[in-house]
Amino acid sequence: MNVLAVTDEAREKHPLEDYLRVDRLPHIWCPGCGLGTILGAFLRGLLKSGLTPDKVAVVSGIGCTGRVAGYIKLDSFHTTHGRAIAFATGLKLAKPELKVVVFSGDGDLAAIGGNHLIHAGRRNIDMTVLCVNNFNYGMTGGQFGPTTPETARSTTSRAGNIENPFNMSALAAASGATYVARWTAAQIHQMEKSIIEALLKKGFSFVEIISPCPTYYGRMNRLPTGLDQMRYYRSNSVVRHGANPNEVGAGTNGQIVTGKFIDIERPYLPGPRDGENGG
Amino acid sequence: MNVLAVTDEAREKHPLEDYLRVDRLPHIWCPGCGLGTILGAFLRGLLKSGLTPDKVAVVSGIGCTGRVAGYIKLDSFHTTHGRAIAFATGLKLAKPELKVVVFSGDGDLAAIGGNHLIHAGRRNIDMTVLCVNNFNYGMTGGQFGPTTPETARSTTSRAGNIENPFNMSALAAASGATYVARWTAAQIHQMEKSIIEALLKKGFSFVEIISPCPTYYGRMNRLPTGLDQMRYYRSNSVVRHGANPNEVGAGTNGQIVTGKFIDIERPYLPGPRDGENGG
Amino acid sequence: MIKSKQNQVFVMTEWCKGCRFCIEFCPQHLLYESDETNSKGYHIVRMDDNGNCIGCEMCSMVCPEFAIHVVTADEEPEKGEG
Amino acid sequence: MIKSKQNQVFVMTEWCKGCRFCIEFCPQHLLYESDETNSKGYHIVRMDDNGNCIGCEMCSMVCPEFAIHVVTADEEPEKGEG
Amino acid sequence: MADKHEIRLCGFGGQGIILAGYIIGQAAAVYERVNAVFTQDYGPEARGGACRADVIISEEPVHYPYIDTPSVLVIMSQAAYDKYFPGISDDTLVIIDEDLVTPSDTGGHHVLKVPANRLAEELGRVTVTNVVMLGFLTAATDVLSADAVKKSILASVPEGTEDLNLNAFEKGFEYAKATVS
Amino acid sequence: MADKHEIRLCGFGGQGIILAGYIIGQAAAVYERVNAVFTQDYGPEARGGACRADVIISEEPVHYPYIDTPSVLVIMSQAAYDKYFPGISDDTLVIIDEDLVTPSDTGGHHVLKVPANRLAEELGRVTVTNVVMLGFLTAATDVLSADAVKKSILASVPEGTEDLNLNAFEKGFEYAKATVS
Amino acid sequence: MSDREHLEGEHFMSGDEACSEGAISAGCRFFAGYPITPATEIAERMSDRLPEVGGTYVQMEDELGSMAAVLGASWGDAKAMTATSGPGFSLMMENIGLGVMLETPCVVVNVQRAGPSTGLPTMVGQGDMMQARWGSHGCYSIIAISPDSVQEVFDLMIKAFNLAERFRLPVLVMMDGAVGHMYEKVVIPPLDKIHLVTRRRPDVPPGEYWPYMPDEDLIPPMANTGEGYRFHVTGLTHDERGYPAMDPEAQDKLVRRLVEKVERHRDEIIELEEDGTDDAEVVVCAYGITARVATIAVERARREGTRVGLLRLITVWPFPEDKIKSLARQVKAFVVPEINYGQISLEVERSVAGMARLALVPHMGGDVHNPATILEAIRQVIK
Amino acid sequence: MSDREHLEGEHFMSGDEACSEGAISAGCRFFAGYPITPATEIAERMSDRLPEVGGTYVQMEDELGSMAAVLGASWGDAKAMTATSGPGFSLMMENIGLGVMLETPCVVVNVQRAGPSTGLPTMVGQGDMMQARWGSHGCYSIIAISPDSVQEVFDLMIKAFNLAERFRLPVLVMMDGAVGHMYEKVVIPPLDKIHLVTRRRPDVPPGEYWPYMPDEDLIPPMANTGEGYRFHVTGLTHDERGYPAMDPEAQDKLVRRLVEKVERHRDEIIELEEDGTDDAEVVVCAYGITARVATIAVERARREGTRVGLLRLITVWPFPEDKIKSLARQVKAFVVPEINYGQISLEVERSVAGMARLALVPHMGGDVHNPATILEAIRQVIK
Ligand SMILES: Cc1ncc(C[n+]2csc(CCOP(=O)(O)OP(=O)(O)O)c2C)c(N)n1
Ligand SMILES: Cc1ncc(C[n+]2csc(CCOP(=O)(O)OP(=O)(O)O)c2C)c(N)n1
Ligand code: SF4
Ligand code: SF4
Ligand code: SF4
Ligand code: SF4
Ligand code: SF4
Ligand code: SF4
Ligand SMILES: [Mg+2]
Ligand SMILES: [Mg+2]
Repeated sequence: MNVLAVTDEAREKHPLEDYLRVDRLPHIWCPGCGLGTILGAFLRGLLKSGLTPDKVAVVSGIGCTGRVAGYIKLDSFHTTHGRAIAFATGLKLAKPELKVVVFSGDGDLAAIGGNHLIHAGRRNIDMTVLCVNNFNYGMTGGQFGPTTPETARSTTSRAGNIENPFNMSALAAASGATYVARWTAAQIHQMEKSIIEALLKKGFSFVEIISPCPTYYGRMNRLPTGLDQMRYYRSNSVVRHGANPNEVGAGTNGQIVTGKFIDIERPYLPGPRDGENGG
Repeated sequence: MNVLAVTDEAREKHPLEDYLRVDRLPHIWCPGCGLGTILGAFLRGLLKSGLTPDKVAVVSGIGCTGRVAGYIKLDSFHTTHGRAIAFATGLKLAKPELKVVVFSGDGDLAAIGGNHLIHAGRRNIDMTVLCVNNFNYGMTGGQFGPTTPETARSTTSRAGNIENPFNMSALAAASGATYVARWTAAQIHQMEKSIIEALLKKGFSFVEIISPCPTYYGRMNRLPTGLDQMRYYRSNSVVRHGANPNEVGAGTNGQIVTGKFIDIERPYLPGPRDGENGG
Repeated sequence: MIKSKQNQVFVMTEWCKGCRFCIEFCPQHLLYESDETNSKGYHIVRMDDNGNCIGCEMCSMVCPEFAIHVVTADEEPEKGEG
Repeated sequence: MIKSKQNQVFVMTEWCKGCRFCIEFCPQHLLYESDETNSKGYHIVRMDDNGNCIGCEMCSMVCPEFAIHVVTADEEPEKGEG
Repeated sequence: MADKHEIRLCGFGGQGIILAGYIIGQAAAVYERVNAVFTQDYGPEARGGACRADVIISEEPVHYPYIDTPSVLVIMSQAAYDKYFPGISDDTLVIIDEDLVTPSDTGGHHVLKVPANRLAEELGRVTVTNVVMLGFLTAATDVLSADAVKKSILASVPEGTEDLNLNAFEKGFEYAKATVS
Repeated sequence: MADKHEIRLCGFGGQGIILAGYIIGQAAAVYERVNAVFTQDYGPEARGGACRADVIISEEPVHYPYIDTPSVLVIMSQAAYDKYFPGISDDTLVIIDEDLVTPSDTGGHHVLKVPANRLAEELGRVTVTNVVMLGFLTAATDVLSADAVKKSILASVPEGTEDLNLNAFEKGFEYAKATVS
Repeated sequence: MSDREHLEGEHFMSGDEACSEGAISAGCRFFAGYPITPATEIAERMSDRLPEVGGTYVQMEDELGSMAAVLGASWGDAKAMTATSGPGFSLMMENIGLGVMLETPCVVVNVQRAGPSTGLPTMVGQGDMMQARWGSHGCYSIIAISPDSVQEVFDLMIKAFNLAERFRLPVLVMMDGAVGHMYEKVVIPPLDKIHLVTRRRPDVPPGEYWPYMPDEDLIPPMANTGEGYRFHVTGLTHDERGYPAMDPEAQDKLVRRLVEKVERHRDEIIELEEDGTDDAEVVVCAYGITARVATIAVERARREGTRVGLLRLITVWPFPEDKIKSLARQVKAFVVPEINYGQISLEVERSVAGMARLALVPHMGGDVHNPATILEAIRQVIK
Repeated sequence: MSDREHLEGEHFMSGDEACSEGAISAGCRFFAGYPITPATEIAERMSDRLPEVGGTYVQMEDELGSMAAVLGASWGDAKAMTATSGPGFSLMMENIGLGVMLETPCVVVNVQRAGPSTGLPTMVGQGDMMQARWGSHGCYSIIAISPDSVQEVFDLMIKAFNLAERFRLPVLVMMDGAVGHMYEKVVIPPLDKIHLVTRRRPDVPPGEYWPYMPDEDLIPPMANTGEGYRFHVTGLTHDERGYPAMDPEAQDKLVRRLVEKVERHRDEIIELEEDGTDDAEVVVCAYGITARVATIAVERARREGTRVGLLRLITVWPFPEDKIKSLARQVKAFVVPEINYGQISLEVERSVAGMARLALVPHMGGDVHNPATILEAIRQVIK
């Protein structure tokens, strides 16, 4: 017989509790939003990575995803919309001993923040970027953005999006990222493993995580609950490690190719010598 | 016997004179700068393209290259640093009958303006971007920028650039441009021909033109005169149409692969239907 | 909390938002949405007492609310009180 | 301007900045840097009168200053004065 | 109709509170042609946070658009009850969804109760709870005519849901007629 | 040394005018330990545009850092001559590079001439014209000691060019000694 | 014209929605923007409405691009606008400056939320009022207006476009989140009852056209792109031909004109609302939602026997300093409530020039003032 | 320490160069920037110098990124700065606001050129003075200082870093292009003669540390990243724990403190220079290069027998209104020359509050005032 304990106050400690600002839970994310699931995967990955948590800093921009910084119990920065990577670049260059993680949304990183993304990739700054792609701007109420699939509906494209979307993994790779992977929030184990790899990578690592936003994207595109979206991702994703990211876009009208696409070595900044400067 | 007429006031009319603001010549560019050469190629290409010049608008950002807008006798806009493409996007969408050309520098388009470049490429906005790549920020005195080759010297990298440069043609292609070509300013005829093709392309066309900046880049990198640089480009460039732009970067320490890399069709904005709206 | 030598699954009822992810991802299909609601009106997830929980923690890993977690029999620490 | 039935190459002396591009690019090697300077001190380009200008206009196309251009014999318009 | 009504609807996000407020305001402003201001308040959550809709309806121009003490208070969650009930005056007409709110101590204040949520479920769509409540409110008060509210509903709900919503309105309306003296 | 000198050097970009101004200013401020302010003016061109260097040297603190009427005017291009010559006073000492400037009408004003460009060419490097001019200026005026200027030159020129520059200085210096009474 | 082109009649809508409808009635046919609370609803409605009226909605990658695109569109002959809130407004500043310099008609709406930085995104503020005036580098003048009701949002959008076209500059509509998210009735008049200003066009042939040769009123006619004028415009200091002119004289001429084309037309631009200021001993000066909150305090104070007037600033910039000065000669004191630490009140203070007392009623934002606070300030200031 | 680490001694350098050296002497070890005339030389020298002293120079892709990187670096325990001019300053505004909100010590140098927009890139202006105060959205206070000589640039950079660390905010050094490009002697004292302020650190263990719990002086100690404090900071309105707090009460508490931590320390912050103001009948109030130009006019006026004082603003923000007020009670008039259409003069006008006459001497920029114009204003104002 299993025991299901419905607890409230005198409860068992959740295994991630030391790394969560429990006093801020429940979080503000909608029922069925994938963000909490991804946050969990990050924390588990971090703990398994062997990195010293106190030497890990998390930087977020603005958006539903950007709120992760406020729930993670590490040094964490909730900055301005689009500038997380730039802020993180300064943080990392000034204090190379830190592991700096940027955790933010598709709009934050690819719309307003697109320039910093490509330049950090180009410079191969030693940081990890976790990008939650929910195919829209959740925080402001579900407008389309640069990752919204063509024809998809949103609160500013009620007749269907007429723009061609970015393939974020391909963009990161084209910019120079040395580790690029894509997963859906439904791929619990792979996502976690990939996060570990990204965290341990020296150089610019980028993990795109496709996530349900039932409140807006899902509701407007025939996947009205988070569960619908999770099911969709579960049944439509295939794993193809090493696939050319240019050839495998992501959307909600067909197969989603996931996997580790890129894992190469290139000189990164701050280089080992920079780390020693320590002025 | 040939006749060399040294003229001053009562001179023959230069064939491009109707399209130049002659009252502003001589221009401010340095002796040996490639910008005038490229501007000439653009004007000849424009005239040969068959487009109605009065329906062509040129938009520049800020930089030595950005000054072209002030010498071209067409409707021309000298905007802010980095925003030429965004400005041009508004102009084109509001008045689809115009042919809109963005003519600007590598820093303007790939440093501060990088985000608009990739998003215009993604949307496949029907415009032509002529990007003069002189491997540095000429206007502000020769600092390195995102196209400066690694180890190259500049006024802010006297010990050699430690950053990895962008391959602008590859970036434009990755973003979604449907026409991408690279030439050096020394390839007079090809450059002109490519400009014609780009002007006639429906969709986002991007022509990267590698140009001497003797005053800064050249002087600091062992090619002290414009002529040195022109010679270098002449003798080190090869033409490889259809080459994968990702595989052919550009710099001044080796072969420069030039040619038309991409020429494909994709839906563009404003689409034919948008042009008919005319509200 | 009921002490046991089996795997224990804990639900923070006030955190649960009834998204059903845990229900979907439990390989043993042990979880279900109950009629009970919490103070926000969400239907709280409950567990079928007769199934066989394998302690895989999928429910916990997928839960976006950190509202469910599992203490497997082997990791259950000794405690003074039941 | 000296009228002729041959190709004519015009140089705007005040615009020339002595970059030597035209010299380099002239396939006939007809052009050279003279000792003359213009008011800015640039050495003005000059042409070897004995060479054979083929009217290819490379000099004009490569000139970054719009300081040199070519009127080929066949396009020379009729004009009232020499 | 009295000179001025200050109606507050409160509950949590997703219950249609905001839409209900809008319908009331539109009914007054467009269909009754009196002055109306509708303001809202909600937290950072897109779903499930506390939420409030305030409508002031008045013959006179409404300068100050906020409600200090509501004349009508409609409560659709326990949290909202705890927060807003203490702020009422003796004259406030309080309406609660009895399925969602258990009034702890009303201090002797008379509270109208309607099982709006349940009535909506009976119609097969819990999402029309707000419209059931609107029907109840319309019947239980002299704020607006049923006609105006119905017009406003029709102008506000998605195409294809008109009948459902009118039924919901009627259900609430009838419930009030049957239970409120 | 007089109380205050206002030295203007003018020509076009690329002639080393700015560096010359810097060398004078540094010689005064660091090696003569008097007050000096050096300001510049140039057009939008990176090369070849009009350019001007003004140095004020004074025993007193220099509040107002600009020159209205120079006490010494060094002219290295015709355009600069046309622009700045008219602004001199009777007391202004005018020095021109006679190869680059043809003084049209000096209005009787005595003008010192030096073939700085040619002297530099004799040294094989036209780029040291400015330093030749500095040598001339130093000898022809009582503004600065040769020692201070030489120190300043050594502190300012690229490594490996020290001798060339000192030679250029001497050349100008000697030329002045030989020609200026 | 289809029904959807001009929504004549009575509507119950939010300030944000009325903003969009006002724009469309004003002839706006281009919107470039980037979503931001609490201005997003403007973009959303524009994305629905513009295609219906043959216009273009484009969602740019950020506010930098949005503002630049608006300028481009204006030169493409469209009445063009964007809408944003504080953080986006900050990002637009550089290109608002370009708009001023190129003399580009357009409208920028800022639905103010509480700052600084991300602040309280969903909650009201009025903290960007000085930024509206001074947010871009260099010296220039600007026009900013501030509506206090949903109907007025509609009306002022028409005014904003008219001012923009008339004076050739970006006009700032400084809404606040309270007005933007408030719903009221809007009466949209028939189109032929709406007065629209059209762009002044050159009346000289292309060859003779100088894009910055002003008429007597200091405003130069504006040519269309693509019609053969072959004009050049630049953000550099320029002469009347539009050519860069790198000298202090050109700077003096240009910048003075840019400032004075607004200052000289203050009377034409400035719109105020006065209630009981004639014989007032205290004047409450407010704008936007705060003006409505203040009415309660004013009423109550009057009931207490104080002669209180209300001066509502509809035009905030150029600041109506003459009006304040003339009132200052007459009244004992001014009370200035605003949802910030004190911004417009500084201008009031400057204009009052010691002639009357002044009570600031700052409020940091997130909600509106408690009217009692304003009342208390009225009481104190006349003590 | 190698010779190159601290360039003690006498040097002849430009304002821009002195800016870099001052920063390095102040302990600055991080520079993120993007080139722009006339501030580029600061970046250039920093790119040479920082590697010599074990610091980091990074050239970002734009000014948005530069400002964000500076904030990040400051949280990474570096004294950090950027330098720009008008257009870049406009782009930095959003993240200057974040710096204010996160209470992040850093220094932003603006070498002002003539605007608006691209304006006259190589030529002097003082047109960003109000933008320094009001350029970011929302309400906050800022510190801005303005040097008038190359030596003072050096000195004020040290002061700027000290103020930034002391008050935990971005300190703005509002140079002008004239001072930036002017060369003068700089005496760099030995390092041990330079007073440096270091960041106040928490004296509580990590578990008890609240990043925004202020000390009595309203300034909260600042923890280092990577040392186990596990703090959270956000640009949202927040409580003392750094947690988002979406309510007007938190807003009131936070924003008031952000403003008042500066205002309350005005006496500690404000630095002025007075010459002959004691018995003056006219005071010329100026800053930066204009203060030096004004000295000539002042001298000449004195020679004409007028009792003229010069008040030089070294600190521009917070504005020294008390000083102005006390002078206003004594003098007949103020003369305010500045290289803009009138910015700081508005603050002077406000502070004077009608107690004295005021003559603005605006100058649009590109060059400095003709001293005769200032002299004439002095003559007129006392007529
Ligand atoms: C400068 C600026 N512009 C706009 C906004 C409004 N805004 C907040 S979050 C957001 C988009 C969020 O989208 P994304 O990054 O995909 O995050 P999500 O909410 O989808 O997780 C926008 C536009 C802002 N805060 N700042
Ligand atoms: C916002 C802003 N930042 C910086 C500058 C200064 N600036 C002018 S041009 C330029 C770079 C020019 O480089 P590029 O685009 O490559 O043109 P080039 O001069 O090399 O042709 C910079 C940094 C500016 N004008 N505006
Ligand atoms: S709006 Fe979308 S992304 Fe944001 S919390 Fe809700 S479901 Fe998640
Ligand atoms: S600085 Fe370089 S790019 Fe600019 S004009 Fe001179 S040579 Fe050309
Ligand atoms: S631990 Fe695994 S088997 Fe047990 S309830 Fe959770 S998901 Fe089901
Ligand atoms: S996954 Fe979590 S929030 Fe969702 S139903 Fe299960 S316990 Fe509740
Ligand atoms: S036209 Fe051709 S051949 Fe003749 S001078 Fe020019 S380049 Fe030489
Ligand atoms: S190419 Fe033109 S500028 Fe260069 S030398 Fe020849 S004529 Fe002169
Ligand atoms: Mg998103
Ligand atoms: Mg360049």
